Amino acid sequence: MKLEGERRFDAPRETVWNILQDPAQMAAIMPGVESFDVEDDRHWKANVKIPLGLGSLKMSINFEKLEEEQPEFSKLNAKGTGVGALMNLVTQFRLSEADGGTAMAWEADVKIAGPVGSMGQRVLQPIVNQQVQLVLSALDAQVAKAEGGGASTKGAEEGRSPLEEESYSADQ
Amino acid sequence: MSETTVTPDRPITVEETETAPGFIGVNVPRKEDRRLVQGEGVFVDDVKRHGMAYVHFVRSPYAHAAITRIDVSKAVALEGVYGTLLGEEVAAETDPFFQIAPPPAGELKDYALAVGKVRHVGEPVVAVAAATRELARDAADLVEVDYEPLEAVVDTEHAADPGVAQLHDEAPSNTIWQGNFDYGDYDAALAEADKVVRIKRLHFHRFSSTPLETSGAVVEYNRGTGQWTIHSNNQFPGFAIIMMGPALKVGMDKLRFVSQDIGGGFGNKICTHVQLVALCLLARKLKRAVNWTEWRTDQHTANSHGNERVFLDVEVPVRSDGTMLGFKARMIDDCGAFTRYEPLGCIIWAQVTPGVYRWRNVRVDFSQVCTNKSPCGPNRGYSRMQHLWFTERVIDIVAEQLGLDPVEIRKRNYIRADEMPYETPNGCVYDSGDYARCLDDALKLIDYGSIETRRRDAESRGKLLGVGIGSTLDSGTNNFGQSTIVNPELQFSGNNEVATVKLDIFGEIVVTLGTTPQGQSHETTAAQVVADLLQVEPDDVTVRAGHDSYWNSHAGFSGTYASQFAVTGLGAVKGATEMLREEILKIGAAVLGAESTEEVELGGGFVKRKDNPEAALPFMACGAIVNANNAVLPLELRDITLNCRYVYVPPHQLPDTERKYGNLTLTYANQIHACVVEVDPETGVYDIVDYGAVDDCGIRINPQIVEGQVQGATAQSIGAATHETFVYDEDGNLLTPNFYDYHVPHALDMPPMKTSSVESASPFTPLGAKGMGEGGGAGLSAVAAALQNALQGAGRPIVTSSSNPYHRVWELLQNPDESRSLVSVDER
Amino acid sequence: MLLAEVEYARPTSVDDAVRLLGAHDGARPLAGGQTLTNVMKARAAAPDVLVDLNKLEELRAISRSSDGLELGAMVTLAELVRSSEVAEARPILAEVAAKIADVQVRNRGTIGGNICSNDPTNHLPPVVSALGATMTVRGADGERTVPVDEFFLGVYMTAVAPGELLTSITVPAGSGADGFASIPIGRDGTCIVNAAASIADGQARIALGCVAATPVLLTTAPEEAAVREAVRGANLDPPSDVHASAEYRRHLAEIVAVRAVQEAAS
Amino acid sequence: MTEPIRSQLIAVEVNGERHERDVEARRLLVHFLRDDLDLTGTHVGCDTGNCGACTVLVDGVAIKSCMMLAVQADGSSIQTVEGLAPDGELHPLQQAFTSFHALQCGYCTPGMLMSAKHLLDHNPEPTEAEIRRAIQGNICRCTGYVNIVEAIAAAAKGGGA
Repeated sequence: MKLEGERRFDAPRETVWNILQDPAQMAAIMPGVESFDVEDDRHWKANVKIPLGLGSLKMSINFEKLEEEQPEFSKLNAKGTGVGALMNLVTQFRLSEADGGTAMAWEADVKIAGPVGSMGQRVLQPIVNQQVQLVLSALDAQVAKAEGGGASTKGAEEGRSPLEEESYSADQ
Repeated sequence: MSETTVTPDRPITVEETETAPGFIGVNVPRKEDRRLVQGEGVFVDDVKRHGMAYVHFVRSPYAHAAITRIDVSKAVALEGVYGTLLGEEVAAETDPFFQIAPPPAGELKDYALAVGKVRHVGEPVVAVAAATRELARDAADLVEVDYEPLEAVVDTEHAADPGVAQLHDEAPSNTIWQGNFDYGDYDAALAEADKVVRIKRLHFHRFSSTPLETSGAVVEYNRGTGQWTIHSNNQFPGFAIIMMGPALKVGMDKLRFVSQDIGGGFGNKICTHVQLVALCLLARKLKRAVNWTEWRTDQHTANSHGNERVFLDVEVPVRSDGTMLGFKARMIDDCGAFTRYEPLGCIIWAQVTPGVYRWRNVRVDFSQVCTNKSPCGPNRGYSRMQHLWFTERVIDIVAEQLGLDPVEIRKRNYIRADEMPYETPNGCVYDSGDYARCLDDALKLIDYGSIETRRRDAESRGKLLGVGIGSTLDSGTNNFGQSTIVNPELQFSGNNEVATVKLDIFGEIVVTLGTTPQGQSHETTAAQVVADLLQVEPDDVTVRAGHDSYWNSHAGFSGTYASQFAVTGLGAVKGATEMLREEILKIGAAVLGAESTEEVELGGGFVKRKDNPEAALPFMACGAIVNANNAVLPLELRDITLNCRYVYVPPHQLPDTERKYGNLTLTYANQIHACVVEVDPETGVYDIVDYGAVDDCGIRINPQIVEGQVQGATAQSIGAATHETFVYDEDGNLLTPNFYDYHVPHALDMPPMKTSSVESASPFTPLGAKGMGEGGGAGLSAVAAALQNALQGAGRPIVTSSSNPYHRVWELLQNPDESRSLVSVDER
Repeated sequence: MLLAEVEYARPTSVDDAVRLLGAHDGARPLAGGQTLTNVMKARAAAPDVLVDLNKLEELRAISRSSDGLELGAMVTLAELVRSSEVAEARPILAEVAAKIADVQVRNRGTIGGNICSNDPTNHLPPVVSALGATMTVRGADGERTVPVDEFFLGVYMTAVAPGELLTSITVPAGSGADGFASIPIGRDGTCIVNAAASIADGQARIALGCVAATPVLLTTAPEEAAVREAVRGANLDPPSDVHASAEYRRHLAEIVAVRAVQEAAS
Repeated sequence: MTEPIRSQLIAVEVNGERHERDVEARRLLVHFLRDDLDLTGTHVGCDTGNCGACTVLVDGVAIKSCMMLAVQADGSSIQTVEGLAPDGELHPLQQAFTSFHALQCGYCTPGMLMSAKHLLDHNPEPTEAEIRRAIQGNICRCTGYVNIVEAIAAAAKGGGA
């Protein structure tokens, strides 16, 4: 499943970049993180408990930074294994300065296998979309915090939900 | 024990059937039912043994990947876990399964568990055994397997293209088998044609009959005798033993197959020998009985699917009057990740090369490829269903292109009743049948005359009505000699089945069969035949339930598959019963002081003197004398055992492997179906509003049972035509792994089904009967044809797939020209 | 098919249930179990504690009040079908409930469970959305009500927070101008898309199912052209699966919306 | 006050007979019946609650025993196919299924019979449409349902034989 989107932050590119490069802050962005270990500057490991309404899905995820062009481009691979599921995520983003703020163009290719797949695409796609939205909203918050908590993202100011803010396509 | 094996010589002649009018042809209530309606049947998961372990397979989440690490330590540490089995142990203790394919594809290695590499999602990688079902599953979750994913091969048409990832390192490509079939004179036919209709691509999709009882087994190992007892629902023990003996490096008598009740098979339970070997190893390793029950999701992801097939560059030479001279096509069959029964599918279709049509000139380039999908295996109508759907699509597309009436063009091309027995261009002999009459009957069932009125009525409701016709040839009693056409080195030919019939010490008539019924009512129909021959009631006949290869009723091809019980099974029953009758008459004549058996007859459980019915010897006395009081018998009668075994062997001969020519099967039951659909043009949603099925399987031993088979097989093909499909994504994940997304018809989905029958006796079989049960495939053709007919008023799209769920119909409505661009006509 | 180890509690009062849900991280309410059990069989989700609501008679009440119909969260789908109160107040609930799955599932499955699981193919989330229901949720700090428009947050996700419990659904008294339409797989099978509509004061309130993670609410004039326009303009994000592409679902959404409104108007 | 437990001693009455067993909370009712009580007439045909082979009556209500925990059945009265003909005398439905050839492999039959019984208990004179609706949750792969529907109709009319 491929997802992509555009997002805008009312913060300088370095701020956003620093957050996205700081394992500790990444841990704060990801849903249901129970433990997060930095193995080296390119490899992290996390144990997460993704909350689904019917019960949580436990996964251990290995992150590997594949490419990096400070301060604008980064590509990451995340391999997750859980009892019911197997996840492979390749995601990348490009930051550019846009009238005082920062624009982020992001892409993600998510593959999910294992018994969880038997729940059907009609369920998995929205769940994946939803987790992505949680991450992006959390990123908004982190950026806002880094900016001193005062300024929040444009999206939030206009009181729009991330779902409306995002434009993305999900295809098989 | 007295034994006879009889092989009728060619030329085949009509056999005398001595069975007097009696129970044959009567709807005798089923012997099986009493236990089954009370929940007292014994299905494989009902079998329990002391200290039995429950087995759960750790299965691959990847379609194609190298296994880099397996760690079972956490699993075995769990309390209640008895042990595990890994691929490396399997590779060390067994030989790879015997391959039917010739080299080089025949070099591929297939083991009971994945060794080094996984080739489809759901492939068993590790087996875990524990004290309860739940614990086994828990332990399986603790097994750690690391994979290095490889490119997944999922596209049938391009699986063998250069540069595509290779499934089996031992085989040089993903092509399992390729052969050219050239019959008649195709080039002459092409030259003679007034028109040539071309079809770029047709697709027959993956599905399976998904028997409601999944596969399973309880396996015990006797350390003293080194013998395994395999309680399973495998439906072809003869084949399983041939596969398992060499793999386990043991003689066949070390593998005892036992089954009582089997919850549906439809061919899907033929290839379970793979898991059974893993269970044999575990039972021996753990020194305890092991139970394996496949779950539904496992069955969908890793049990045998029906073969997927594409038909490319189809060419049909036609005379302007609609007479079709034959066809040419390139066919690619997709057998999935392993060749468990394949590449037999590459020849089985040839049993019905021209379908029900008088097509004399055929040229087919047939190949089979492997892909990273569940392995295929026989599925009700195995390999013929795909081909017959193709022939029916061809005739309806030709009719559409040339503006000919679908009924007329069929009648013009059908093989005629007066041409029976009919030899096809490849040497198969259709024994009997009257297709035109069956078609007329089918059209009557759906009141064909009123179609145009109904079409207008539907239009007034905003619906598009369409009518379609389909056919099947249910070819039964395989000649396994056809396997030599795919691999001349093979030592398989002919066919056989066994029955023993005995008269016991208390006068009890006991029948044992070599078959493994899964609902086909063998106990009942066998009793009908025996009752007629011995002049008793079916209730007087005990037919042992199920199968046990340790009964002496087992031959190399024993099992229940390929529509043959009415011929091979009942042929054996008839033979054995006739032997027993002869022995009973001899005893009777001797005891009653008759000069010869001519002077005595059977009746009501007695042997009687014809001249004096008062002088009668009860069967009980016969049984007692031979079994417990035989000193009273004259010496010349001491060889009588009243325990008669008969092996029925059909009159098959070896085919010509060079020309791929010969009679590949004995009987040809046929079915003609007619179907009426109503399509909602706004959504593509459609209903089957009328349905008629006409069956001709020769003499029907028990009409009610035959009709039940027709109804069931039809329901399966309607399900397959509408919603049942195994769909994979580009990574090889199965998207329909359970009954949520794999929608099988329920009671509300079924259309009103009307059936009738024609009885064209087979001249080649002991009872004039033909094997049947696989004839439902006609529904796939009828639905496709009805949809194409309904959409005539909506851009005239061409139906090119056997799978037509709503979204595909909507796509046809959205873009009719896309499908039309696949067909063309050359005027000559 | 086999569940992971799980703890089980069968509270005898709603307060006790709420306490249990609050006291255990990973505790989940077990209503009819017709969805949850299956997700647990796949081990796709593994609650640590199941809080069985089946003995809570107080959640099984169906009552009519001035502000409409109050349905206990544990009212089974079969009870919805049979209830005379429902038949009088908002028959659409019974008509739709009768189409859900099969007899056995309706005998166990509950209105609360169907709503809270919010599988995109479920029937009732769009229905209660279109009817403008109000959800009563109880937690450690007492009771709160949530308008349906704010209730659905995602697949399997609702405004019912961990430690809370949906206790009842209040459906306002309606004019009876309610409708439902769906494209199921086979006859009354799983929905590919569905829509519920309710017309009041010349406005149609439409909820579309299975075209996004949550029911998509639209309010428009009930004329066909207006309805089609509204659906085309709506922010849909339909899933693609083996039964329908996103494109096909978009197309069907428009049709079921029109059909639901037409049924409501008739 | 109730506290969560991992396993529990439950008491159920099955086909008129009382049973007490200690069961794990996670054990499904169908496995309790099949494995613990050895009542193997109730079958398992899927793992998603679709097929209905495991249908039993709990306190007179037809349910799928693969979607109910054994602990939830504590204190209830359960009827399975084994209870339909306690003295060997076939229930009219069982007789009708035989007479009308409503079963082939017989695997779906126990669940089918229990759904049919639930129907006739509540609706003694069902129409064909009502019969089909009543067994919608029971998958049969052998018969196409034709004879099953006829058999249930006949049993309703007392025409089992």
